[in-house]
Amino acid sequence: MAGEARVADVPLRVRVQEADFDPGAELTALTAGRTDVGGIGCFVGTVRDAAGGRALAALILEHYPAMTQRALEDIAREAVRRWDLQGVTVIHRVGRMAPGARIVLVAATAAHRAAALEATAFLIDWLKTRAPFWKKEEFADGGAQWVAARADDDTAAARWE
Amino acid sequence: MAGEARVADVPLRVRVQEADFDPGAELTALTAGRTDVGGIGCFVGTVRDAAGGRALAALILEHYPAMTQRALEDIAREAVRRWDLQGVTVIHRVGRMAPGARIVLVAATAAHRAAALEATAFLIDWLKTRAPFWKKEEFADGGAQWVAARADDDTAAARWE
Amino acid sequence: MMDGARPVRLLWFAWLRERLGCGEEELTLPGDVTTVATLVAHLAARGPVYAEALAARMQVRCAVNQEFATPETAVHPGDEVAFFPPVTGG
Amino acid sequence: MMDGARPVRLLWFAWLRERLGCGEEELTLPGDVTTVATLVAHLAARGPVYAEALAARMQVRCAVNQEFATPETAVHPGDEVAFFPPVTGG
Repeated sequence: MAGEARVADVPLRVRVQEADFDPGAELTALTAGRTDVGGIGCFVGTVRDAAGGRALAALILEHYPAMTQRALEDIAREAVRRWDLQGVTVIHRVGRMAPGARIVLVAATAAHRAAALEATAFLIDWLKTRAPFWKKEEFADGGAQWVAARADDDTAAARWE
Repeated sequence: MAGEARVADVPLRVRVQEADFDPGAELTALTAGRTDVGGIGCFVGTVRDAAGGRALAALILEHYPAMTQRALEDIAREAVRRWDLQGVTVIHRVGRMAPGARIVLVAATAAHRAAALEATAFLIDWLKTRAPFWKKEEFADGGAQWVAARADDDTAAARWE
Repeated sequence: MMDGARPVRLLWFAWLRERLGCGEEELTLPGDVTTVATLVAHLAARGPVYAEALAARMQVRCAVNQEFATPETAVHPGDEVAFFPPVTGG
Repeated sequence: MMDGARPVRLLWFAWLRERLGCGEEELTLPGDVTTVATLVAHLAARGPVYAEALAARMQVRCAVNQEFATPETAVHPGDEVAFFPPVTGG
Protein backbone atom coordinates (compact mmCIF):
# COMPACT_ATOMS: atom_id res chain seq x y z
CA MET A 1 0.00 0.00 0.00
CA ALA A 2 1.38 3.36 -0.98
CA GLY A 3 0.76 6.47 1.08
CA GLU A 4 -2.46 8.36 0.40
CA ALA A 5 -0.38 11.46 -0.37
CA ARG A 6 1.17 9.70 -3.36
CA VAL A 7 -2.23 8.37 -4.41
CA ALA A 8 -3.66 11.89 -4.39
CA ASP A 9 -0.83 13.09 -6.65
CA VAL A 10 -1.67 10.70 -9.48
CA PRO A 11 -4.04 12.28 -11.99
CA LEU A 12 -7.29 10.35 -12.44
CA ARG A 13 -9.47 11.02 -15.46
CA VAL A 14 -12.87 9.48 -14.80
CA ARG A 15 -15.90 10.23 -16.94
CA VAL A 16 -19.41 8.86 -17.49
CA GLN A 17 -20.94 10.13 -20.68
CA GLU A 18 -23.39 9.42 -23.48
CA ALA A 19 -21.00 10.61 -26.17
CA ASP A 20 -18.40 8.42 -27.84
CA PHE A 21 -14.76 9.00 -26.89
CA ASP A 22 -11.50 9.07 -28.85
CA PRO A 23 -9.06 6.39 -27.61
CA GLY A 24 -6.12 8.08 -29.34
CA ALA A 25 -6.83 11.41 -27.66
CA GLU A 26 -7.17 9.69 -24.29
CA LEU A 27 -3.84 7.89 -24.66
CA THR A 28 -2.17 11.11 -25.74
CA ALA A 29 -3.64 12.97 -22.75
CA LEU A 30 -2.12 10.38 -20.39
CA THR A 31 1.40 11.19 -21.55
CA ALA A 32 1.02 14.85 -22.52
CA GLY A 33 3.69 17.09 -21.05
CA ARG A 34 5.61 14.34 -19.30
CA THR A 35 8.60 12.24 -20.29
CA ASP A 36 8.80 9.87 -17.32
CA VAL A 37 6.26 7.38 -18.69
CA GLY A 38 7.57 3.97 -19.70
CA GLY A 39 4.35 2.40 -20.90
CA ILE A 40 0.62 2.79 -21.38
CA GLY A 41 -1.77 -0.11 -20.91
CA CYS A 42 -5.23 0.23 -22.37
CA PHE A 43 -8.43 -1.75 -22.84
CA VAL A 44 -11.41 -0.66 -24.92
CA GLY A 45 -14.66 -2.62 -24.71
CA THR A 46 -17.00 -2.63 -27.71
CA VAL A 47 -20.55 -3.77 -28.49
CA ARG A 48 -20.65 -7.20 -30.16
CA ASP A 49 -23.21 -7.80 -32.88
CA ALA A 50 -24.66 -10.97 -31.38
CA ALA A 51 -25.35 -12.54 -28.01
CA GLY A 52 -26.28 -16.15 -27.44
CA GLY A 53 -26.58 -16.67 -31.18
CA ARG A 54 -29.13 -13.85 -31.63
CA ALA A 55 -28.33 -10.79 -33.74
CA LEU A 56 -28.12 -7.68 -31.61
CA ALA A 57 -29.83 -4.45 -32.67
CA ALA A 58 -28.62 -2.30 -29.81
CA LEU A 59 -27.19 -2.35 -26.31
CA ILE A 60 -28.68 -0.09 -23.63
CA LEU A 61 -26.42 0.92 -20.76
CA GLU A 62 -28.35 2.01 -17.68
CA HIS A 63 -26.52 3.33 -14.64
CA TYR A 64 -27.02 4.92 -11.21
CA PRO A 65 -25.95 8.48 -11.88
CA ALA A 66 -25.47 9.59 -8.27
CA MET A 67 -23.20 6.61 -7.60
CA THR A 68 -21.38 5.91 -10.86
CA GLN A 69 -18.75 8.64 -10.85
CA ARG A 70 -17.78 7.89 -7.27
CA ALA A 71 -17.65 4.13 -7.89
CA LEU A 72 -15.36 4.61 -10.89
CA GLU A 73 -13.12 7.01 -8.96
CA ASP A 74 -12.87 4.48 -6.14
CA ILE A 75 -11.77 1.82 -8.62
CA ALA A 76 -9.20 4.14 -10.21
CA ARG A 77 -7.83 5.11 -6.79
CA GLU A 78 -7.59 1.47 -5.75
CA ALA A 79 -5.45 0.78 -8.82
CA VAL A 80 -3.15 3.64 -7.84
CA ARG A 81 -2.85 2.20 -4.32
CA ARG A 82 -1.86 -1.19 -5.68
CA TRP A 83 0.56 -0.24 -8.45
CA ASP A 84 3.07 2.52 -8.95
CA LEU A 85 1.10 4.37 -11.62
CA GLN A 86 1.53 7.79 -13.17
CA GLY A 87 -2.04 8.28 -14.41
CA VAL A 88 -5.34 6.45 -14.81
CA THR A 89 -8.21 7.02 -17.21
CA VAL A 90 -11.64 5.41 -16.94
CA ILE A 91 -14.42 6.38 -19.35
CA HIS A 92 -17.77 4.60 -19.49
CA ARG A 93 -20.60 5.42 -21.84
CA VAL A 94 -24.30 5.15 -20.99
CA GLY A 95 -27.40 5.11 -23.17
CA ARG A 96 -28.13 3.30 -26.41
CA MET A 97 -25.27 1.90 -28.49
CA ALA A 98 -25.11 0.09 -31.81
CA PRO A 99 -22.97 -2.98 -32.54
CA GLY A 100 -19.35 -1.94 -33.01
CA ALA A 101 -19.66 1.07 -30.71
CA ARG A 102 -17.13 1.69 -27.96
CA ILE A 103 -18.55 1.24 -24.43
CA VAL A 104 -15.65 1.64 -22.05
CA LEU A 105 -11.99 2.61 -21.94
CA VAL A 106 -9.57 1.98 -19.10
CA ALA A 107 -5.92 2.95 -19.30
CA ALA A 108 -2.96 3.30 -16.97
CA THR A 109 0.56 4.69 -17.33
CA ALA A 110 3.61 3.62 -15.37
CA ALA A 111 7.39 3.71 -15.52
CA HIS A 112 7.38 -0.08 -16.01
CA ARG A 113 5.12 -2.11 -18.23
CA ALA A 114 4.06 -4.75 -15.71
CA ALA A 115 2.35 -2.13 -13.53
CA ALA A 116 0.58 -0.55 -16.51
CA LEU A 117 -0.63 -3.90 -17.86
CA GLU A 118 -1.71 -5.37 -14.53
CA ALA A 119 -3.51 -2.18 -13.54
CA THR A 120 -5.35 -2.18 -16.88
CA ALA A 121 -6.63 -5.71 -16.29
CA PHE A 122 -7.53 -4.86 -12.71
CA LEU A 123 -9.46 -1.73 -13.74
CA ILE A 124 -11.70 -3.54 -16.21
CA ASP A 125 -12.17 -6.57 -13.95
CA TRP A 126 -13.21 -4.47 -10.97
CA LEU A 127 -15.33 -2.16 -13.07
CA LYS A 128 -17.28 -5.17 -14.34
CA THR A 129 -18.22 -6.24 -10.82
CA ARG A 130 -18.21 -2.97 -8.82
CA ALA A 131 -19.55 -0.12 -10.93
CA PRO A 132 -23.34 0.41 -11.14
CA PHE A 133 -24.01 -0.25 -14.81
CA TRP A 134 -26.58 -2.62 -16.29
CA LYS A 135 -26.74 -3.80 -19.87
CA LYS A 136 -29.93 -4.55 -21.74
CA GLU A 137 -29.75 -6.31 -25.09
CA GLU A 138 -32.24 -5.43 -27.80
CA PHE A 139 -32.27 -8.10 -30.49
CA ALA A 140 -32.93 -7.81 -34.20
CA ASP A 141 -35.86 -10.23 -33.75
CA GLY A 142 -37.60 -7.69 -31.51
CA GLY A 143 -36.85 -9.36 -28.19
CA ALA A 144 -34.93 -7.79 -25.35
CA GLN A 145 -33.27 -8.98 -22.17
CA TRP A 146 -31.18 -7.75 -19.31
CA VAL A 147 -27.70 -9.22 -19.36
CA ALA A 148 -27.08 -11.62 -16.48
CA ALA A 149 -23.95 -11.18 -14.43
CA ARG A 150 -21.29 -13.65 -15.50
CA ALA A 151 -19.67 -16.02 -13.05
CA ASP A 152 -16.36 -15.65 -14.87
CA ASP A 153 -16.47 -11.91 -14.29
CA ASP A 154 -16.62 -12.66 -10.57
CA THR A 155 -13.74 -15.09 -11.00
CA ALA A 156 -11.72 -12.49 -12.86
CA ALA A 157 -12.39 -9.87 -10.18
CA ALA A 158 -11.56 -12.34 -7.40
CA ARG A 159 -8.00 -12.59 -8.76
CA TRP A 160 -7.41 -9.16 -7.27
CA GLU A 161 -8.86 -9.77 -3.81
CA MET B 1 -3.58 -25.04 -30.43
CA ALA B 2 -5.94 -23.76 -33.08
CA GLY B 3 -5.74 -24.94 -36.65
CA GLU B 4 -3.29 -23.12 -38.91
CA ALA B 5 -6.19 -22.28 -41.23
CA ARG B 6 -7.82 -20.20 -38.50
CA VAL B 7 -4.47 -18.60 -37.67
CA ALA B 8 -4.03 -17.59 -41.30
CA ASP B 9 -7.46 -15.92 -41.30
CA VAL B 10 -6.64 -13.48 -38.52
CA PRO B 11 -5.30 -10.19 -39.89
CA LEU B 12 -1.82 -9.32 -38.61
CA ARG B 13 -0.53 -5.79 -38.94
CA VAL B 14 3.22 -5.87 -38.34
CA ARG B 15 5.46 -2.91 -39.13
CA VAL B 16 9.00 -1.78 -38.40
CA GLN B 17 9.50 1.89 -39.14
CA GLU B 18 11.44 5.03 -38.26
CA ALA B 19 8.33 7.21 -38.24
CA ASP B 20 6.10 7.71 -35.24
CA PHE B 21 2.69 6.00 -35.27
CA ASP B 22 -0.80 7.05 -34.22
CA PRO B 23 -2.20 4.75 -31.50
CA GLY B 24 -5.75 5.98 -32.07
CA ALA B 25 -5.58 5.21 -35.78
CA GLU B 26 -4.15 1.76 -35.05
CA LEU B 27 -6.92 0.91 -32.60
CA THR B 28 -9.53 2.16 -35.05
CA ALA B 29 -8.00 0.03 -37.83
CA LEU B 30 -8.31 -3.09 -35.66
CA THR B 31 -12.08 -2.72 -35.43
CA ALA B 32 -12.84 -0.99 -38.73
CA GLY B 33 -15.64 -2.63 -40.67
CA ARG B 34 -16.41 -5.31 -38.11
CA THR B 35 -18.91 -5.52 -35.27
CA ASP B 36 -17.89 -8.85 -33.71
CA VAL B 37 -15.14 -7.38 -31.55
CA GLY B 38 -15.72 -7.40 -27.79
CA GLY B 39 -12.53 -5.77 -26.67
CA ILE B 40 -9.18 -4.29 -27.66
CA GLY B 41 -6.10 -4.69 -25.50
CA CYS B 42 -3.20 -2.36 -26.17
CA PHE B 43 0.23 -1.50 -24.83
CA VAL B 44 2.36 1.44 -25.95
CA GLY B 45 5.97 1.68 -24.78
CA THR B 46 7.58 5.12 -24.51
CA VAL B 47 11.07 6.54 -23.95
CA ARG B 48 11.72 7.49 -20.31
CA ASP B 49 13.73 10.62 -19.58
CA ALA B 50 16.20 8.93 -17.23
CA ALA B 51 17.95 5.60 -16.74
CA GLY B 52 19.84 4.59 -13.62
CA GLY B 53 19.51 8.15 -12.30
CA ARG B 54 21.13 9.74 -15.37
CA ALA B 55 19.16 12.12 -17.56
CA LEU B 56 18.61 10.65 -21.00
CA ALA B 57 19.19 12.70 -24.15
CA ALA B 58 18.08 10.09 -26.66
CA LEU B 59 17.45 6.41 -27.17
CA ILE B 60 18.82 4.67 -30.28
CA LEU B 61 17.00 1.58 -31.49
CA GLU B 62 19.18 -0.65 -33.68
CA HIS B 63 17.72 -3.76 -35.30
CA TYR B 64 18.48 -6.57 -37.74
CA PRO B 65 16.42 -5.51 -40.75
CA ALA B 66 16.40 -8.84 -42.58
CA MET B 67 15.15 -10.63 -39.47
CA THR B 68 12.95 -8.13 -37.62
CA GLN B 69 9.78 -8.28 -39.68
CA ARG B 70 9.77 -12.06 -39.66
CA ALA B 71 10.47 -12.23 -35.92
CA LEU B 72 7.58 -9.86 -35.17
CA GLU B 73 5.25 -11.79 -37.46
CA ASP B 74 6.21 -15.02 -35.71
CA ILE B 75 5.34 -13.45 -32.34
CA ALA B 76 2.00 -12.15 -33.65
CA ARG B 77 1.16 -15.54 -35.14
CA GLU B 78 2.07 -17.29 -31.89
CA ALA B 79 -0.41 -15.05 -30.05
CA VAL B 80 -3.11 -16.02 -32.55
CA ARG B 81 -2.33 -19.70 -31.99
CA ARG B 82 -2.67 -19.33 -28.23
CA TRP B 83 -5.76 -17.11 -27.96
CA ASP B 84 -8.94 -16.75 -29.95
CA LEU B 85 -8.07 -13.36 -31.45
CA GLN B 86 -9.66 -11.34 -34.23
CA GLY B 87 -6.67 -9.17 -35.09
CA VAL B 88 -3.15 -8.33 -33.93
CA THR B 89 -1.06 -5.20 -34.47
CA VAL B 90 2.65 -4.91 -33.70
CA ILE B 91 4.55 -1.74 -34.59
CA HIS B 92 8.14 -1.11 -33.53
CA ARG B 93 10.14 1.99 -34.31
CA VAL B 94 13.87 2.07 -35.02
CA GLY B 95 16.37 4.91 -35.05
CA ARG B 96 16.88 7.81 -32.69
CA MET B 97 14.11 8.80 -30.28
CA ALA B 98 13.75 11.58 -27.71
CA PRO B 99 12.34 11.14 -24.19
CA GLY B 100 8.56 10.87 -24.33
CA ALA B 101 8.56 9.35 -27.82
CA ARG B 102 6.58 6.21 -28.58
CA ILE B 103 8.75 3.14 -29.30
CA VAL B 104 6.36 0.24 -29.68
CA LEU B 105 2.68 -0.62 -29.89
CA VAL B 106 1.11 -4.04 -29.50
CA ALA B 107 -2.63 -4.59 -29.63
CA ALA B 108 -5.04 -7.48 -29.95
CA THR B 109 -8.79 -7.75 -30.46
CA ALA B 110 -11.03 -10.59 -29.32
CA ALA B 111 -14.65 -11.38 -28.60
CA HIS B 112 -13.77 -11.62 -24.91
CA ARG B 113 -11.56 -9.34 -22.89
CA ALA B 114 -9.40 -11.97 -21.20
CA ALA B 115 -8.01 -13.11 -24.56
CA ALA B 116 -7.32 -9.53 -25.69
CA LEU B 117 -5.60 -8.58 -22.43
CA GLU B 118 -3.54 -11.75 -22.06
CA ALA B 119 -2.45 -11.63 -25.70
CA THR B 120 -1.37 -8.00 -25.25
CA ALA B 121 0.84 -8.91 -22.29
CA PHE B 122 2.20 -11.93 -24.17
CA LEU B 123 3.03 -9.86 -27.27
CA ILE B 124 5.11 -7.30 -25.41
CA ASP B 125 6.79 -9.89 -23.17
CA TRP B 126 7.84 -12.05 -26.10
CA LEU B 127 8.82 -9.08 -28.22
CA LYS B 128 11.19 -7.97 -25.44
CA THR B 129 13.05 -11.27 -25.48
CA ARG B 130 12.62 -12.56 -29.05
CA ALA B 131 12.74 -9.68 -31.53
CA PRO B 132 16.14 -8.45 -32.75
CA PHE B 133 16.22 -4.90 -31.37
CA TRP B 134 18.95 -3.31 -29.27
CA LYS B 135 18.68 -0.08 -27.30
CA LYS B 136 21.52 2.35 -26.77
CA GLU B 137 21.12 5.14 -24.24
CA GLU B 138 22.71 8.51 -24.91
CA PHE B 139 22.87 10.54 -21.73
CA ALA B 140 22.67 14.29 -21.23
CA ASP B 141 26.16 14.15 -19.65
CA GLY B 142 27.61 12.95 -22.94
CA GLY B 143 27.98 9.28 -22.01
CA ALA B 144 26.35 6.40 -23.82
CA GLN B 145 25.74 2.73 -23.14
CA TRP B 146 24.02 -0.27 -24.60
CA VAL B 147 21.08 -1.38 -22.48
CA ALA B 148 21.68 -4.72 -20.79
CA ALA B 149 19.00 -7.39 -21.07
CA ARG B 150 16.91 -7.51 -17.93
CA ALA B 151 16.46 -10.71 -15.95
CA ASP B 152 12.88 -9.74 -15.19
CA ASP B 153 12.15 -9.53 -18.91
CA ASP B 154 13.24 -13.17 -19.13
CA THR B 155 11.03 -13.96 -16.15
CA ALA B 156 8.08 -12.19 -17.73
CA ALA B 157 8.59 -14.06 -21.00
CA ALA B 158 9.00 -17.38 -19.19
CA ARG B 159 5.42 -17.06 -17.90
CA TRP B 160 4.30 -17.94 -21.40
CA GLU B 161 6.52 -20.96 -21.96
CA MET C 1 -34.71 12.43 16.12
CA MET C 2 -36.35 15.48 14.61
CA ASP C 3 -35.94 14.03 11.14
CA GLY C 4 -37.79 10.83 12.02
CA ALA C 5 -40.49 11.80 9.59
CA ARG C 6 -38.12 12.43 6.67
CA PRO C 7 -38.68 9.80 4.00
CA VAL C 8 -35.98 7.65 2.46
CA ARG C 9 -35.52 7.86 -1.26
CA LEU C 10 -35.87 4.43 -2.86
CA LEU C 11 -34.32 3.74 -6.26
CA TRP C 12 -34.86 0.68 -8.43
CA PHE C 13 -32.68 -0.19 -11.41
CA ALA C 14 -32.63 -2.45 -14.47
CA TRP C 15 -35.05 -5.41 -14.38
CA LEU C 16 -36.15 -4.51 -10.84
CA ARG C 17 -37.27 -1.09 -12.12
CA GLU C 18 -39.13 -2.69 -15.01
CA ARG C 19 -40.75 -5.47 -12.99
CA LEU C 20 -41.92 -3.14 -10.22
CA GLY C 21 -42.91 -0.42 -12.68
CA CYS C 22 -41.10 2.17 -10.63
CA GLY C 23 -37.65 3.75 -10.73
CA GLU C 24 -37.85 6.11 -7.81
CA GLU C 25 -40.16 6.66 -4.85
CA GLU C 26 -40.23 8.11 -1.36
CA LEU C 27 -40.97 5.99 1.70
CA THR C 28 -41.44 7.00 5.29
CA LEU C 29 -39.65 4.37 7.32
CA PRO C 30 -41.75 2.45 9.82
CA GLY C 31 -40.17 2.50 13.28
CA ASP C 32 -39.01 -1.12 13.06
CA VAL C 33 -37.05 -0.57 9.83
CA THR C 34 -33.48 0.27 10.77
CA THR C 35 -31.36 -1.83 8.39
CA VAL C 36 -31.30 -3.03 4.81
CA ALA C 37 -32.58 -6.44 5.96
CA THR C 38 -35.60 -5.01 7.77
CA LEU C 39 -36.29 -2.65 4.85
CA VAL C 40 -36.28 -5.58 2.44
CA ALA C 41 -38.72 -7.48 4.68
CA HIS C 42 -40.98 -4.41 4.80
CA LEU C 43 -40.92 -4.01 1.00
CA ALA C 44 -41.49 -7.73 0.39
CA ALA C 45 -44.69 -7.47 2.43
CA ARG C 46 -46.09 -5.02 -0.15
CA GLY C 47 -47.24 -7.92 -2.30
CA PRO C 48 -46.17 -10.91 -4.39
CA VAL C 49 -44.41 -8.86 -7.11
CA TYR C 50 -42.14 -7.28 -4.51
CA ALA C 51 -41.79 -10.49 -2.56
CA GLU C 52 -40.70 -12.40 -5.64
CA ALA C 53 -38.35 -9.70 -6.92
CA LEU C 54 -36.65 -9.35 -3.55
CA ALA C 55 -36.69 -13.07 -2.75
CA ALA C 56 -34.01 -13.65 -5.33
CA ARG C 57 -31.51 -12.45 -2.77
CA MET C 58 -28.48 -13.55 -4.75
CA GLN C 59 -29.74 -11.45 -7.61
CA VAL C 60 -30.50 -8.23 -5.76
CA ARG C 61 -27.84 -5.82 -4.56
CA CYS C 62 -28.32 -2.74 -2.43
CA ALA C 63 -26.53 0.57 -1.97
CA VAL C 64 -27.20 3.01 0.87
CA ASN C 65 -26.21 6.58 0.12
CA GLN C 66 -24.39 5.40 -3.03
CA GLU C 67 -22.21 2.86 -1.22
CA PHE C 68 -22.61 -0.91 -1.57
CA ALA C 69 -24.51 -2.20 1.45
CA THR C 70 -25.01 -5.51 3.25
CA PRO C 71 -28.19 -6.71 5.02
CA GLU C 72 -26.75 -5.31 8.25
CA THR C 73 -26.16 -1.81 6.88
CA ALA C 74 -28.16 0.79 8.83
CA VAL C 75 -30.89 2.79 7.09
CA HIS C 76 -31.82 6.21 8.46
CA PRO C 77 -34.51 8.72 7.53
CA GLY C 78 -33.29 10.85 4.65
CA ASP C 79 -31.05 8.13 3.22
CA GLU C 80 -31.02 7.12 -0.42
CA VAL C 81 -31.47 3.36 -0.79
CA ALA C 82 -31.02 1.71 -4.19
CA PHE C 83 -31.86 -1.85 -5.19
CA PHE C 84 -30.43 -3.36 -8.36
CA PRO C 85 -29.26 -6.58 -10.00
CA PRO C 86 -25.59 -7.57 -10.02
CA VAL C 87 -23.81 -5.04 -12.21
CA THR C 88 -23.01 -5.84 -15.83
CA GLY C 89 -21.09 -2.84 -17.15
CA GLY C 90 -17.73 -2.70 -18.82
CA MET D 1 29.26 -29.17 -53.02
CA MET D 2 29.73 -26.83 -55.94
CA ASP D 3 29.03 -23.83 -53.72
CA GLY D 4 31.72 -24.79 -51.21
CA ALA D 5 33.60 -21.61 -52.10
CA ARG D 6 30.62 -19.32 -51.50
CA PRO D 7 31.28 -17.15 -48.48
CA VAL D 8 28.98 -16.77 -45.52
CA ARG D 9 27.74 -13.31 -44.72
CA LEU D 10 28.66 -12.36 -41.15
CA LEU D 11 26.68 -9.65 -39.34
CA TRP D 12 27.53 -8.04 -35.99
CA PHE D 13 25.07 -5.93 -34.00
CA ALA D 14 25.00 -3.46 -31.09
CA TRP D 15 28.08 -3.52 -28.83
CA LEU D 16 29.59 -6.42 -30.77
CA ARG D 17 29.51 -4.28 -33.92
CA GLU D 18 31.10 -1.36 -32.08
CA ARG D 19 33.73 -3.41 -30.27
CA LEU D 20 34.81 -5.30 -33.39
CA GLY D 21 34.57 -2.20 -35.57
CA CYS D 22 32.60 -4.13 -38.17
CA GLY D 23 28.92 -4.58 -38.92
CA GLU D 24 29.12 -6.83 -41.92
CA GLU D 25 31.72 -8.97 -43.64
CA GLU D 26 32.12 -11.99 -45.86
CA LEU D 27 33.97 -15.09 -44.78
CA THR D 28 34.88 -18.21 -46.71
CA LEU D 29 34.29 -21.09 -44.35
CA PRO D 30 37.26 -23.31 -43.58
CA GLY D 31 36.43 -26.95 -44.15
CA ASP D 32 36.23 -27.74 -40.43
CA VAL D 33 33.59 -25.09 -39.76
CA THR D 34 30.17 -26.71 -40.05
CA THR D 35 28.23 -25.37 -37.04
CA VAL D 36 27.76 -22.19 -35.04
CA ALA D 37 30.06 -23.61 -32.33
CA THR D 38 32.92 -24.31 -34.75
CA LEU D 39 32.38 -20.93 -36.42
CA VAL D 40 32.65 -19.19 -33.04
CA ALA D 41 35.89 -21.08 -32.31
CA HIS D 42 37.26 -20.04 -35.70
CA LEU D 43 36.35 -16.37 -35.14
CA ALA D 44 37.72 -16.36 -31.56
CA ALA D 45 41.08 -17.43 -32.98
CA ARG D 46 41.28 -14.18 -34.94
CA GLY D 47 42.65 -12.41 -31.89
CA PRO D 48 42.00 -11.25 -28.33
CA VAL D 49 39.27 -8.72 -29.25
CA TYR D 50 37.23 -11.46 -30.92
CA ALA D 51 38.10 -14.01 -28.26
CA GLU D 52 36.95 -11.74 -25.47
CA ALA D 53 33.80 -10.60 -27.26
CA LEU D 54 32.79 -14.15 -28.08
CA ALA D 55 33.94 -15.62 -24.75
CA ALA D 56 31.00 -13.94 -23.00
CA ARG D 57 28.86 -16.79 -24.26
CA MET D 58 25.87 -15.89 -22.14
CA GLN D 59 25.95 -12.44 -23.69
CA VAL D 60 26.21 -13.37 -27.34
CA ARG D 61 23.33 -14.72 -29.38
CA CYS D 62 23.42 -16.05 -32.91
CA ALA D 63 20.98 -16.29 -35.79
CA VAL D 64 21.55 -18.35 -38.94
CA ASN D 65 19.54 -17.19 -41.93
CA GLN D 66 17.48 -14.91 -39.67
CA GLU D 67 16.44 -17.65 -37.26
CA PHE D 68 17.73 -17.93 -33.71
CA ALA D 69 20.45 -20.56 -33.60
CA THR D 70 22.14 -22.79 -31.03
CA PRO D 71 25.80 -23.88 -30.96
CA GLU D 72 24.72 -27.06 -32.76
CA THR D 73 23.01 -25.23 -35.63
CA ALA D 74 24.62 -26.08 -38.99
CA VAL D 75 26.34 -23.37 -41.02
CA HIS D 76 26.63 -23.77 -44.76
CA PRO D 77 28.35 -21.76 -47.49
CA GLY D 78 26.06 -18.91 -48.54
CA ASP D 79 24.36 -18.64 -45.15
CA GLU D 80 23.86 -15.38 -43.30
CA VAL D 81 25.17 -15.64 -39.75
CA ALA D 82 24.50 -12.84 -37.26
CA PHE D 83 25.99 -12.34 -33.80
CA PHE D 84 24.39 -9.99 -31.30
CA PRO D 85 23.76 -9.34 -27.59
CA PRO D 86 20.53 -10.45 -25.91
CA VAL D 87 17.77 -8.35 -27.40
CA THR D 88 16.48 -5.26 -25.59
CA GLY D 89 13.65 -3.90 -27.72
CA GLY D 90 10.09 -3.10 -26.76
